[in-house]
Amino acid sequence: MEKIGVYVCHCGTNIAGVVNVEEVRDWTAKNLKDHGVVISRDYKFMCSSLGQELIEQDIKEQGLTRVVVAACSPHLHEATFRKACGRAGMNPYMCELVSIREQASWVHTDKVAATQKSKAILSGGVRRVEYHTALEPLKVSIHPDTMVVGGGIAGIQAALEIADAGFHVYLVEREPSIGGHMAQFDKTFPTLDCSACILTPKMVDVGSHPNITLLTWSEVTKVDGYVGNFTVTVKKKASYVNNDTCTGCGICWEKCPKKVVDNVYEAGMGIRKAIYRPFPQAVPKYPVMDVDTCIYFEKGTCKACEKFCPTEPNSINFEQKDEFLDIPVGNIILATGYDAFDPHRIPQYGYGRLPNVFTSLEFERLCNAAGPTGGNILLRDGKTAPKVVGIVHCVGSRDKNYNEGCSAICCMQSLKFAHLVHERTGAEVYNFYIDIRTPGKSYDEFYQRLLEEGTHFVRGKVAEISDAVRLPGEEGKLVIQVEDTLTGNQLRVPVDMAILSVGLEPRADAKEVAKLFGISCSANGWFTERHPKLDPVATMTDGIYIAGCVQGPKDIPASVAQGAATAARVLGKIQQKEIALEPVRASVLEEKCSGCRICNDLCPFNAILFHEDKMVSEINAALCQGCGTCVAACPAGAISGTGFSNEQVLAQIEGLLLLNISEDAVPA
Amino acid sequence: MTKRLLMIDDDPDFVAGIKSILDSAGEFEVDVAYNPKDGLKALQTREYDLLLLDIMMGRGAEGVMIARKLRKDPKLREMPVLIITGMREQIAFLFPGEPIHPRFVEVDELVEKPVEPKLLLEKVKSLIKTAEARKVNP
Amino acid sequence: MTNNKPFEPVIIGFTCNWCSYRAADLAGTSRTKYAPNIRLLRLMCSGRLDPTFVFKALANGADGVMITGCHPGECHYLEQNYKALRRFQLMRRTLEGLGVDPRRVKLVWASAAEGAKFAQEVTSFVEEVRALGPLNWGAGENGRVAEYQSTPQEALA
Amino acid sequence: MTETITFRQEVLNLLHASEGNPINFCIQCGTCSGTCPVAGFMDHSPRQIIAMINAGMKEEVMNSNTFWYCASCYHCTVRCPQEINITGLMYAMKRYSIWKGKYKEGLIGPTFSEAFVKMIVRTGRSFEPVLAPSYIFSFNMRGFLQEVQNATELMLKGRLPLLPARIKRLEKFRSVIGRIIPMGGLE
Amino acid sequence: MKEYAYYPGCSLEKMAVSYHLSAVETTGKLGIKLKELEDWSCCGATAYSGIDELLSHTLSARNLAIAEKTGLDFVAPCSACYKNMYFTAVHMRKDADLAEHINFALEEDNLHFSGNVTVRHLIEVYVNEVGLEEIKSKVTRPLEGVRVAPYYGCQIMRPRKDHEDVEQPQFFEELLAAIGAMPINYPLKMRCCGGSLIISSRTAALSMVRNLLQSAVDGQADVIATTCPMCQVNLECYQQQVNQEFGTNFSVPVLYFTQLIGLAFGITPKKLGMGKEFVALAPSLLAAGKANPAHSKP
Repeated sequence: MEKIGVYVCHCGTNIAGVVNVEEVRDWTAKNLKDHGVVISRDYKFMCSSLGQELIEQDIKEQGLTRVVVAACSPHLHEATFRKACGRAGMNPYMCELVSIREQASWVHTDKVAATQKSKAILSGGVRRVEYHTALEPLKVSIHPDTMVVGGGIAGIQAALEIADAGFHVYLVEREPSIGGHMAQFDKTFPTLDCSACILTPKMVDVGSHPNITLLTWSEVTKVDGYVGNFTVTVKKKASYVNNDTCTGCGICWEKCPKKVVDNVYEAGMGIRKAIYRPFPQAVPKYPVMDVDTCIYFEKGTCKACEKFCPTEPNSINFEQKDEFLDIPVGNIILATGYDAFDPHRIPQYGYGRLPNVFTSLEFERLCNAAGPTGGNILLRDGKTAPKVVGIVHCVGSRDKNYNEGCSAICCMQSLKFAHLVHERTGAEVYNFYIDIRTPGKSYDEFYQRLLEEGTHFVRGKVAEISDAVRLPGEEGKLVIQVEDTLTGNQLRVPVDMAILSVGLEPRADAKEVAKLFGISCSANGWFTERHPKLDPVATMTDGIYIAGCVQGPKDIPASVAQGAATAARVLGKIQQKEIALEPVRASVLEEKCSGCRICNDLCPFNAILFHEDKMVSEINAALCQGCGTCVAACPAGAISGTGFSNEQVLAQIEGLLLLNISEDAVPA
Repeated sequence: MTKRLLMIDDDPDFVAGIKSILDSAGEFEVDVAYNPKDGLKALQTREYDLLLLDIMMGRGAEGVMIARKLRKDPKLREMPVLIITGMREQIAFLFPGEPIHPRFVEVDELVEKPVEPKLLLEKVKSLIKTAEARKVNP
Repeated sequence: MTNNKPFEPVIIGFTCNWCSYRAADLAGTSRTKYAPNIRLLRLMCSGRLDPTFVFKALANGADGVMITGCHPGECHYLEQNYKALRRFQLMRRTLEGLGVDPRRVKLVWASAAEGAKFAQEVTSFVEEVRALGPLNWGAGENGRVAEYQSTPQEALA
Repeated sequence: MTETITFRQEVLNLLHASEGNPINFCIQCGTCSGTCPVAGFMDHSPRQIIAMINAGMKEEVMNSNTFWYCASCYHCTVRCPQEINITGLMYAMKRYSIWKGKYKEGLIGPTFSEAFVKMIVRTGRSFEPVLAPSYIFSFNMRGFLQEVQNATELMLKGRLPLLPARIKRLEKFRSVIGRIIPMGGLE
Repeated sequence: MKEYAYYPGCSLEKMAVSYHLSAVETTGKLGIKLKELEDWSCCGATAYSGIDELLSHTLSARNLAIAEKTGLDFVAPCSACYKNMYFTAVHMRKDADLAEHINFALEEDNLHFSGNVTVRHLIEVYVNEVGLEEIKSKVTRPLEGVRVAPYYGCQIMRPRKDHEDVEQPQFFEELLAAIGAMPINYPLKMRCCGGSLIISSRTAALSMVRNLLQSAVDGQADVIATTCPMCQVNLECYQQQVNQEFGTNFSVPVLYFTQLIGLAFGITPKKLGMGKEFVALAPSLLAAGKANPAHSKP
């Protein structure tokens, strides 16, 4: 018979406020005696060092062989109590933490029912712990290489920090160059730094760093393995340019006859060629060929780029094929960024129908010196400068018809635009907002600056932008219809240019990417962090981290901070050289296995292999993730799951239902 | 012992008036629901001896819906109902000078606002008495 | 409603460690109240649920069983909740064959972010089972479960 | 001593069965007033009325012409970022003020609605001329003349119904109504 | 010969008789039979929900029940009737208590509405059911060069939010193009004409009508095509009052889209109820040639 110690926690008043802890303690001592309970104590804070010492003392003095703690959720302090038992010489996996806080005191108002339920939960734990076996955590080695997916500012920061620490990084980027959205901006708030000036040095570091293998124009297609032992298949799309010999001189895209609207980097405002380098400071500097628009791939003619390429041997190689690389890495950092909201979805704002309605990315390109208008803010005709500009906040954000959340940056972005318009054109500027949200350091000071510059702030969400002229002075203008909620007047503001400050949205393929990496994402597509407040850069899956806007809308400083944070977590893992994995695994008892192979194709991690000779199945402990599907499916009961064996679960069910409780527990 | 009444009416001033009358009688404990949804929920969770029901509520004459729903529910079929309605002046223009027609509302009693306190107490007591009598020998 | 107290069903809830158990935790941290009739048991995945667990619970005094897991497509082990779904359909037919009303076993998907939904599903399921009345499956003549002395209610002295 | 409910709660009770979020979801963003084609002619814009209801300003709300000037074009409802059924609220406020007989005097809306509803209950179909008296006299002289001029031109073009249309099963129709609003000597 | 349960609505008796005539004529040409609902009653328009919403649903449900008996799809030419019928059906399908109560009332007229009726606006029949190709094939006298303002009005698209484009639909423009006409860019095409406000708050409604006319004139429209009798009356019959009120001199013809289709099908104007307009269509447009567009300087 086991000697079980039961410890019921008050958790201050979190548990004791609703559950009668003393009654639970006494009931356990009295009724679970014949199931091995020798001690039943209660304490204000079991997770405190004093609480843990209580356990350690009892184990040493009373020779306890099992410990059951009734307190908070196992996701919080299971490790704490396991360590405490370990220190006292008991195998840590002999300890069971059952939750009477999240599952009783916090969710029920009826104190009597909550106390009764706590008894049942405790009884379940006690019956279960009888069948616990000593386990050792699985030691798994950590591959020192890391893969960073997404070459935006967050991915760049993570890659640099890890590479500078002397470990190898594979940086995979879908576009021909790293830089992400930040490379498209002209200035950044609140300091009005030129975006390229602060970004390109980091890009150059990445391009030239000995520890970073840059895989641009590439995508991850398959991920296998688990923390420390991932094997990631990367498809390196053929760029039809031999990067070893190419000097990036640019003659090929000058001579290329095929002009194409650049919807990615120039946000549809400028054009590029079929063979192109997205922007001058691109890293790597080599061009890529866009197969869909290149004339050679269409009609088999042209080949102008090849003719004019000065390099020997010729860097243009039309025979290049896609390559698939299987890269072993220990950890993966996802920094795949966001998509901007497409305002076509709000027809009443007229984007796409009324020429002088611009999105924020389009306006960024207008302001950028390398942009299509060389930095001059001009209307769609490319000639006239606007005299009155209207900037619309919250486009597609804070709206249950589109994206419910606030995009965190679109207020500051709108203020930046207002400043740029003042500075470059001296035009009148109207900002239509619901709330001005300037949470960051010296953000509100930037807002003061805009007030100083005489920006017209109108509190009201824009109802409509239309070209229907009604009053004199509206001819040829865009009329912004809005209620100024502070004066209560309904305004018709005629402007020359309207800038839609669009919100941030998850990537269109976020759900597929999340499934590819085996992590979960929220309903709308932001990747789910392990804990929203205390662990925002890790995910539920060990070894996979998230940084930047992929986790939720945030500004550049926060993205950089998260990039660095994931680097720190990865470096921490690499230093450990090996980590202990939960010993929850399945294993086949050979003598019981009838070789029916039902379990074989149940395992998505192909951890179950079949021995033709012995006609039995076997589970590869390294690949098994411990889900237990095969354990439940085995008709012969030949597969047992450590940590969640059939005996443990069945005993816990009996315990929860308070069966064969000693006779005197039954009332008169 | 005190009888437990439920009042479903959307007009708080009127409810306050009725409540003060019933409280003054000292033998009634009055719960109030201000819309049909809360009223039906209250009827499912507690047992009442009498229901005071208004007609014009929410989308329109929803009191009629509730009265009919009660009559179909086995647990609540026996509950005595006293309809107190101001429907006549509320939509008087629709049927000028015509009586409120309880035929489709199988109800025990109907009183029109404004309600005279003594008459109200009488009706409430008698309804409860008859309901009790019915329960003893259906 | 024979005696004065309304019938309080006992429900056993199986949760998966990654999604629905965390949904229950979230219901806890956000203090979302729900009926106390359910007692949760944590498995690593809904795929781990062996139909015998459900029969064991029902045969030993539970009036209803609620199986919860991650939404299809969001399983931490990629696709094991699809197998749980298949087993659930098969189990309902078996239960019917054994004379137990299949509405006593319910399958609910709840992601780690759906604490409120988890709480609401529990409360509505408790009401459904309350309407079905006590199960007393496999009970001996005195209403006690044959091989065990006490029923869940009395043991809670 | 008896705690009564707030004016906002009264309005929420009116909308207990309506879809769309309750008015306490309103973030006062002004989309509805910016959209409303009639806002310029209203005492208070739709946003202001919602703010006033939430603030419990019962008298001012009842004395406002806002919900009587609502053209029920639903443009505010489809655009509201908080998915509040604002048109539904305007209808509810009309019901509230008709039932209580409390509305800003000089408004034509209430008397017109009452006349319209009474007409349908009588004949089952609408017959515009019978509605004229309910509003024609509250127009100013110019409006009155314009309306008369309009009516004559309609007549000349043969577009003015002369005989009130009736439905065949009128009695049955009225007894159907009698089951919804249990009034009338429908034995 | 596809049949529809046709619900004309009160104004199509007299006030908008030309809408009725042209609808019957053009659907006839397209192999569609509009079987008028037997003993239909008023849908309650906008007045009812302000008195008693249950009664409003009952009025609509009565007509839906009659249509359900015929087993045909329900077609309403007037946007207000269409919206009332559509949403009564939606609410009764969703709310069992409401359905039970209203069906209890309908029993008096031994009618019952169980919810399986598809409610369509007349224009949906042309655009979705018949299809533009079929219409194009029937056009004998395309309205070459006739600039038409496609006026949707408000309750034809709203408050439904499940269309793929609630704010800027294009199907009316496509329909007009199919009959050879030239749909203009009409920014206020979804804005309200004032509806019953023309009576309860005149100045507001007249200014709304004025904006709609102004926008049509700015787009050099020869004629405004409407899909609802109330909009037609407000836009056309009150042009005089708008001119007096705001000192403008609009004289823009306002026709039903079915009349335009009828002209394109070569049906004689008389049969389309032409000649009842306050603002006559320019005779040249009748012959579908483009003579002098009905311009006006405000």
